[in-house]
Amino acid sequence: KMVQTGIPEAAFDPTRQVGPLPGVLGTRSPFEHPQRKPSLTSSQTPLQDLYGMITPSDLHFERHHAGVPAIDPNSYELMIHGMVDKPTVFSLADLKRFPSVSRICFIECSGNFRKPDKENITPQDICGLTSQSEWTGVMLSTLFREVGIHPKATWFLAEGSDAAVMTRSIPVSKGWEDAMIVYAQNGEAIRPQQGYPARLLLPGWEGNTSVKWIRRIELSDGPFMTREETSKYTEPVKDGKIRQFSFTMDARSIITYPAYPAQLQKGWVEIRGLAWSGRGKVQKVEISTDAGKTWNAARLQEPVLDKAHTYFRYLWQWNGDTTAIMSRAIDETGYVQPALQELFAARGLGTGYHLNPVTAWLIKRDGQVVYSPEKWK
Amino acid sequence: KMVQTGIPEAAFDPTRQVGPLPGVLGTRSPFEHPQRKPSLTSSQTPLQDLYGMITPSDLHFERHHAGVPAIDPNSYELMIHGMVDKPTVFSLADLKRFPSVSRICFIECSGNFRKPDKENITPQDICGLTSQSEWTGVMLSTLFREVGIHPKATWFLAEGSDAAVMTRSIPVSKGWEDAMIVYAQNGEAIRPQQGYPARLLLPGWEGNTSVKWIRRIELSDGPFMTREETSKYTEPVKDGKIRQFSFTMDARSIITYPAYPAQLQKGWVEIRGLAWSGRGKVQKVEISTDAGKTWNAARLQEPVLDKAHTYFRYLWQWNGDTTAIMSRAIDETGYVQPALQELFAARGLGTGYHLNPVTAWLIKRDGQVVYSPEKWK
Amino acid sequence: ERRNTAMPEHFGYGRPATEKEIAAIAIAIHPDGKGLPAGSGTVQNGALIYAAKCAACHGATGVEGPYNILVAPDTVDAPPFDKAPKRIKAIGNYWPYATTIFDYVRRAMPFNAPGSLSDNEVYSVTAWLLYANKLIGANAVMNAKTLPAVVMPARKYYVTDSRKGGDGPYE
Amino acid sequence: ERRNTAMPEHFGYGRPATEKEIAAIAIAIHPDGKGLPAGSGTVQNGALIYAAKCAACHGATGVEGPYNILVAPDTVDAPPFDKAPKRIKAIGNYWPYATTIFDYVRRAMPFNAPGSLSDNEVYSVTAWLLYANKLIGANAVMNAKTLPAVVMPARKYYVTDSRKGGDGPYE
Ligand code: HEC
Ligand code: HEC
Ligand SMILES: [Ca+2]
Ligand SMILES: [Ca+2]
Ligand SMILES: [Ca+2]
Ligand SMILES: [Ca+2]
Ligand SMILES: [Ca+2]
Ligand SMILES: [Ca+2]
Ligand SMILES: [Co+2]
Ligand SMILES: [Co+2]
Repeated sequence: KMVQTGIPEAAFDPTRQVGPLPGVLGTRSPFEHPQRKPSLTSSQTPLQDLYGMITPSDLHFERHHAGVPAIDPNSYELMIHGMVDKPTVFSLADLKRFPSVSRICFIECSGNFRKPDKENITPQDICGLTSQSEWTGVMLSTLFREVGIHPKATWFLAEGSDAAVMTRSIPVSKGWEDAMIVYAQNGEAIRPQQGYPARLLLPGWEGNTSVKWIRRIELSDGPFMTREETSKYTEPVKDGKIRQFSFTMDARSIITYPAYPAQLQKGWVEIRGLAWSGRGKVQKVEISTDAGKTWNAARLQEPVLDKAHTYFRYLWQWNGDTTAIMSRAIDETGYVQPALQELFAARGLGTGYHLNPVTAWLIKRDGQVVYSPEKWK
Repeated sequence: KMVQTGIPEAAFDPTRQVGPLPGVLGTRSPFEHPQRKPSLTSSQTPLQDLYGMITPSDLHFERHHAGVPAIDPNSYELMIHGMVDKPTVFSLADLKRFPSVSRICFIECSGNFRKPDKENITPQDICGLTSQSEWTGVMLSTLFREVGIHPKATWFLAEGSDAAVMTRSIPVSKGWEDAMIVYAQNGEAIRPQQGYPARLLLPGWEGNTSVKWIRRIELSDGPFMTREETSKYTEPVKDGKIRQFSFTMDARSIITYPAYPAQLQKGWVEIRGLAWSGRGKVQKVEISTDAGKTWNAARLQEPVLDKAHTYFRYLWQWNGDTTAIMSRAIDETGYVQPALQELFAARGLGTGYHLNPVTAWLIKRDGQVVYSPEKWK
Repeated sequence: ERRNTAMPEHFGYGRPATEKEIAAIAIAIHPDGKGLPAGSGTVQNGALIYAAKCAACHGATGVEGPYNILVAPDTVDAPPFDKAPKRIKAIGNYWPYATTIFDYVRRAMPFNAPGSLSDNEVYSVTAWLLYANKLIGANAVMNAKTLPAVVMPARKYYVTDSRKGGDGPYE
Repeated sequence: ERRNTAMPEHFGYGRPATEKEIAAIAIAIHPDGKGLPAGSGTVQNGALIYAAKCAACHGATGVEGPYNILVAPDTVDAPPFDKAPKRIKAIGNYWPYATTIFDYVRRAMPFNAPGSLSDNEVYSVTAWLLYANKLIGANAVMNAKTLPAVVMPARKYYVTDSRKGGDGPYE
């Protein structure tokens, strides 16, 4: 079989030498090294190195609780039981026989905000636990109809087959709305790191709820109060309260160019970045190039899709003076992406999830672009 | 650096063993082996193994005339000269500074039809020289404005930096319409096999015109009559004529499931496939499940995009009788995808390019699905 | 002209799940204790199990780490979490249901040998954790009846998400 | 509220292309011969070059392969291509412009050493190909004047694509 030989990093005249012939799999150029930044429990997408709205599958962010399980697709099963008419077990082949749907949407970890503690911090560091794919699978509503859901069933438990056997309780209404069981990512089988051979996909909701490697759905008349929705993925809010079942990811945006570590030249600059909302479509993205004094609308790359990363662009001329640039997203509900202070003012200081603050970048006189903390407010 | 270890094809209980932790790059499951089918000059995309409308970048089809050149992005240049005000040389960095645009569209080789000579032939074999990506780059019109095009310039030559130094003549009108110089594919740098670090992209036009590894654009007042637009990529048509500059890819579709080598069970079947047109949006896809006697509209996966692979689905019940199923695309101009006989009737037998015939699949009594030649007409 | 055939209510894909199969896999515990298995556990046994199988990662008394801190008794004078971002959150002062300890430990701990504890061992180590968090006495016995009866101090603080989007004040 | 700044006519990116640079790279030949370099070539020299550098892949007389057949003289009684799918297409009966031979061979052949022939060598091997395809005599000399003057039999058959899409008859 003809394997695509590595393209040599040659310094010769390419018009004088026949290159490698067609092969079974393409390769990246040896001059390109996009990588995620891994820790023990997660890895961040290199947002500042990407283009457009699709995340290459092998750069999709990870957030696991016990690593990536190795699952044989031929023995994989999904059981749906509990308050149903017919408790049923589906094979992967069964799932693929059902009417299928493809949709492009983002997944974002609820904890996708690392409060910067220094200037030299990239969009990947601040906001890298979000990625976007074209997902293909079967609507959960199709499976709900297949097994018959009891009218009194109001929640379902979703359980993964990793070594954490991770469980989340989900309102049945989301199941009927746009929840899916997906088995394909950007045109091919879903990747092991994103849930192979099948995962739950809850568009617009915190990533943890889109249970990877899903093996079981139990219909019930109440939430199970699992560890991931009590000890974790809850937020202390004002007056000592603790907010639970905060599923939806609020509208957010971040400028990915120019951002650290970019180096600017005076003159024209196209400010670029991504905006998204778990509550539907991005309606508008506004850019400030004067440290938040004035804001102007950016251009959104069509098609603007529901609950999806939307690429924005804003043409600007940098005159060489130091300034701060930033973006804020406004979604179809009219919600405006807040400053970090506004979130702390509304919720107190204890909240660690669902932080979607405006990110500002300081452009120094020498054209260096660094993170700009919110002191300008 | 934590490299994602291969996921073992273990047959153990994944809930009892912590898997590999997050890494710098994701991997395919070891159970998944999608591959292109390479020859000396091209390789075909495994259409029957894909889902949705995006082609994984390393499965994008190839058609090269002298292999894949190894180009250093730091020394890459694009020269635009000839009938222009300011002959100019752009670096890759220069190209990336211009206002950028992302769009999803297909590329299809003009010779993307292999007349089946046997039953056991896959969509990949018949039609695999077409793929779709989200491309990002700069509009050619932006570069045209930058260098200033003479009013009398009506064509431009596009030249690649591979060892064939391949050249095509393109009408300037296409340059002003939707032509692009693209440097990114599905979110990351374009792949070497698709033109790294930059290629011409002529949406909807035969792939050969979207010159890969583009190094030069020469504005002129007539076509250069290069080898690729005289000896090749021309078609004998009726009355001894030879058709030249046949750029646009007419509307086409193909059922990718069920297709060879699928095995059907009686009962419900979702017929699936791809449809596209170089003349704009797919307006409708019709399916016949009775060997072409009657036709019914399939459902198109939204959003339906301009000059893009559009996924279609049609729910059907197979009763076990042998029959032939097929699809035909109708685009926004009202053009209906023809049968092979209709193309030969219109053009004679000598034409080898621009063959976009309806493809039929025979379903045998035992559920085996094979290619069905047009004898049913 | 006929759109493709309308979706049927049932496709007939998949196979019935057997009772046996469901019982083997459906081990999630409800907050009211429904699903808790037979068996029981004591604080003393729990201390032994904890020392042998958990302390290496959570510390001798459940606070030394290196991994998650498990012990943080609720104290009357502790500042509310929204005013004390540094305040440790653990079982005693943050978990709203005692049954969650059983459910989580049985399925996920020890981290390097998930699912290896017997039900009695889980009841015992759960008992010890509740005791270490000053929620039950040293002689308490945890079982399907007594565990759900333990009232966790933080439960009263939990409220369901009220964010609605829109241009109102931030929540 | 102001959309982002309108696009300027010029951004000032890129650098001017020098005359020298353009001359070195812009080697494409126009069908009227514009761009053909100085120099010339004879059928005899072309035969030697062909034998030495091309025959291995295109066959001793340009028809034996294994790669593309280069020789197919146009014959009066040959059926039109639209009625003879098997009929070989090559320089003599299908190429519309002689200049294309020079342009293509200079940039792409020999396949394993593209761009290695001198202009005179390209003129010579072009002369031999034209002779082998019965389009010029054995003593003809090909240069910037004579090459474009060679009238290729197939040129008269070329028409520009007239397909328009729409629901009319197929073309
Ligand atoms: C090899 C290391 C290791 C061992 C041994 C171990 N744990 Fe853990 N434990 C962890 C890690 C890591 C986490 C965090 C998991 C996560 O967040 O996904 C954790 C989390 C927990 C939690 C949840 C804490 C919280 O804040 O949500 C509990 C409770 C727990 N462990 C109890 C135990 C018990 C009981 C044992 C022994 C039976 C045990 N652990 C043994 C590593 C270990
Ligand atoms: C190592 C093999 C090899 C050698 C040596 C070689 N060729 Fe080729 N030639 C090819 C291949 C392969 C093609 C087809 C290239 C393509 O289609 O992209 C080709 C194509 C051609 C064509 C175009 C034919 C057509 O139908 O469009 C011409 C003309 C040609 N060669 C002339 C020559 C000449 C003159 C020489 C010597 C100076 C030569 N070749 C040496 C392999 C070779
Ligand atoms: Ca998550
Ligand atoms: Ca092509
Ligand atoms: Ca079945
Ligand atoms: Ca507001
Ligand atoms: Ca410059
Ligand atoms: Ca018609
Ligand atoms: Co939440
Ligand atoms: Co054509």
